[in-house]
Amino acid sequence: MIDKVVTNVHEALLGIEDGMTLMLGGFGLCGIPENSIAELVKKGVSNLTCISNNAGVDDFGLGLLLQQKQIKKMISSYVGENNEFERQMLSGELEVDLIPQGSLAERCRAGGTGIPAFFTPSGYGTEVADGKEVRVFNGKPHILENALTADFAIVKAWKGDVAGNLIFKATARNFNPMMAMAGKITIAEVEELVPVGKLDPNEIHTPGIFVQRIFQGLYFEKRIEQRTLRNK
Amino acid sequence: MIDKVVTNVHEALLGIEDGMTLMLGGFGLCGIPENSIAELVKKGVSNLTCISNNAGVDDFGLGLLLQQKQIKKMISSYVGENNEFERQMLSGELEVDLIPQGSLAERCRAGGTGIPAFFTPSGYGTEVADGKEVRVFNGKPHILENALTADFAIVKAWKGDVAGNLIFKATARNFNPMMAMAGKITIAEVEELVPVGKLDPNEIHTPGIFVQRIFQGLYFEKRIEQRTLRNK
Amino acid sequence: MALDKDGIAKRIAQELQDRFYVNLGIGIPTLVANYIPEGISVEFQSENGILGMGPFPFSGEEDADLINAGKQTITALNGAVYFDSATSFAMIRGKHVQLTVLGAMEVSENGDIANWKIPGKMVKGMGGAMDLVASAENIIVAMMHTNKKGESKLLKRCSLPLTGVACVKKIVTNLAVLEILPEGGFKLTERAPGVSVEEIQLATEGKLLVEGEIPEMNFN
Amino acid sequence: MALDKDGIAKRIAQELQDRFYVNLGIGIPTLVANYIPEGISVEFQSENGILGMGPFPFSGEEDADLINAGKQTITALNGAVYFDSATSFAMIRGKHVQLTVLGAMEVSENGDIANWKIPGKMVKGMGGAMDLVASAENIIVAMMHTNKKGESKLLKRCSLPLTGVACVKKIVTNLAVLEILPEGGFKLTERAPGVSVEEIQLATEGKLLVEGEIPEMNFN
Repeated sequence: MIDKVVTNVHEALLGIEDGMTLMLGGFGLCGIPENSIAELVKKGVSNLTCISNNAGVDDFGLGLLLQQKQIKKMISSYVGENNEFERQMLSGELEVDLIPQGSLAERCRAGGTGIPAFFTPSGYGTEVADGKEVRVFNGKPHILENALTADFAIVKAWKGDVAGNLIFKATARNFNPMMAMAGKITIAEVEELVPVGKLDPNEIHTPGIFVQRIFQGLYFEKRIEQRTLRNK
Repeated sequence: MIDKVVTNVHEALLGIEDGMTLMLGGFGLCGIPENSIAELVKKGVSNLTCISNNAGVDDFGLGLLLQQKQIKKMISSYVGENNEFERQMLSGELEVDLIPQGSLAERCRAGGTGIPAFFTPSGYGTEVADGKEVRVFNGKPHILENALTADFAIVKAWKGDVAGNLIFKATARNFNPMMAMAGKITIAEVEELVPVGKLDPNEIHTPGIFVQRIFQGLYFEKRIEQRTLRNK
Repeated sequence: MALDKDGIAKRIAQELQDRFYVNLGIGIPTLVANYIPEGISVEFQSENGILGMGPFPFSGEEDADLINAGKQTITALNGAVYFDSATSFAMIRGKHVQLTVLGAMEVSENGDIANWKIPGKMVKGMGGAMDLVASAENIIVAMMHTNKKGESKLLKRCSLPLTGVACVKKIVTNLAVLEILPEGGFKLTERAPGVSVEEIQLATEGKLLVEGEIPEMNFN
Repeated sequence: MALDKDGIAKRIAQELQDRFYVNLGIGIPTLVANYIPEGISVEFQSENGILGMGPFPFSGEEDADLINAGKQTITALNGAVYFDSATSFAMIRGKHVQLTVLGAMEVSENGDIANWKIPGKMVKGMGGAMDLVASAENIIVAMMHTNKKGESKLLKRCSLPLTGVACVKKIVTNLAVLEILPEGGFKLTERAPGVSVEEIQLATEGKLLVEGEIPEMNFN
């Protein structure tokens, strides 16, 4: 067994430098690496390119890095619900590459999988296809999309073991598994760090081979973006 | 909940006709749909194109269909351990398309995923690349591989529920999940068919949306190809 | 009388068929789940990673780890399953989802749709919409017939950046149900109760095709 | 004296480094797992879907659902994980596996390898070998220096259909350890105990580079 445990978030994020490309798991505020984002703010690294489906809200998630102007470029599929983001983007302070959600997921997976490019119908005929090769398969036009990789991928899991095997909870899984595959170095923060042998090998979502560092997160606010309820 | 249960293997395989393309899960004899293979022999359908990583052994697995000359073409990665197969192939009775195991897995996944083609380094410079487009990414040549789909995909799972959600056991998972995605109609035979709600939604390997028919297998020989032991 | 949002959702719910897997977009489409016709089984997929989505939770039972693509807290039904985003779009791109219902800012008479960007003003991103419209065999747009300024959203050509080309088959608005013909044009098939063909014509900039008597929507 | 298969495996085991994920092919490579140097942690991947492969099971404990890529019954170590074939080759193609050891019928002096087909005679298929050699950064070939007829397997050019081009970096045979130079050629780095450079030269058809004194393999 190869031990991936680091003692804290500070150690986990060693080596992240200005100008690097990071992938961050999560969908909205669900399944985001809260401990690592806080540490990135504390570290003050800047000029980051962040690949993340969303950009958080003004005062949580990646919004915290946006406030500190640490992000140079965002690669996302949906960035609503964040006024500071919209301001920086419309003013041109922030570069933004918006790509279809399915293509984002597949491009991250491709990056981790050694597939440099693939054809997809998503985005054909739209500005997403600008400058991209178009080819018809089965009578339908497709565009060629390239793989995405990152210097560091930072993911958040529910449970993880010492060997880096991860299990996510419910819809907090989302982009985390693909990004875990696509990071040159992948960091996992977990709600519960367990000894090897504690996780059923049949129930693991991300095999430890994709994870280089794992640590026990100290706090998880797990903020809810849209608390919607029904009446009893 | 959409109920996918059919009462038996006969009903499950209705609609499979001469000349069709089938995908069959399994690696060697591990995780193969034994009940369905027996029924295919009984049905006597012929001129089949079978996509399966292996071709069974002479008297088990797909070897049973080969004996009856029901297979016109095999698409596989490794076909050793089967004399009748080798005989039919070398004599030209059987068409064989051998493709790298990773490309086979990825091509099935692509077929189920709406990705018509992707680039891979596997097979570049070999006869696998004959007639295929070559393109260099990051200084390394890759070949373009197309998606595979099938009229029917037949998979074998450990547990499955009425909605078609599947859990595989250990290394019997292998090609089953990708093939389940790539069948126009996907049939799952399971060791244990359970009511909905019995499987943890976090532990399912193949979501029921990929499965059109599910049935309780009646017997599973689960033959071991290479029984290797160590001494106490 | 023109329909309200629930009326639109209710009419779209009539399009659900037994054994359909359905993806509902944010806004009006989400409401469709409240009006599933009796006697049929459908399952809702949300592209952030759940199949078998249930109703909103009761107070105190909400779980930050269990949301839909609109980031709303939800519940999971018996038989539900969670999966990652790549698998989710495998379902969508691979045509395993039978029906997609989504909102739009504009639809053109050849089935183009625009719903993700107003240059220089609003740029929220396309989310999963481009994948959904590029792949679904069966797309219904749920929207108001006109925008806040009273301008038609059913156009000859979309003025906004496109989400997808020639993909919309059916539109349900507060005024009407319309099909988009393969050769182009909005074919009027139903009127909202009490809404006249003239009103619909007035609110439609693109080519409207009216053949024979147009029935009112039936909500029985 | 030339090495036996276990000797080759033992020598290759010295190439294992701490924290390596390793894929071992069928045959001699499988034996490498028996000689892991003390004090290092490595994990074995088998491409049919397991990471953390353990030794063969005791009699009565074998499980038909738990095999390796050679279809042999195995066990799983603590911390093991099972996965599907697409994920398995994601590990391989995505360069997450640090070392691949596999057998060969022929290797050429520019690093080409042939190990899956003898036209008209033997066609077992490439299995995962083409993916492994196309992707691994670090490939060691484990094989006998000559075939059953006594002909060299280290050639100027492979005569059999290729498995991969210019990919092999190191070869360990019953006679020697050799590195393949970027500019081509087999550079002799170690001799099997008691085997002379002349014997190795005689058994090598391709260009053999011998610089200075060639040490014997060290098995301490």
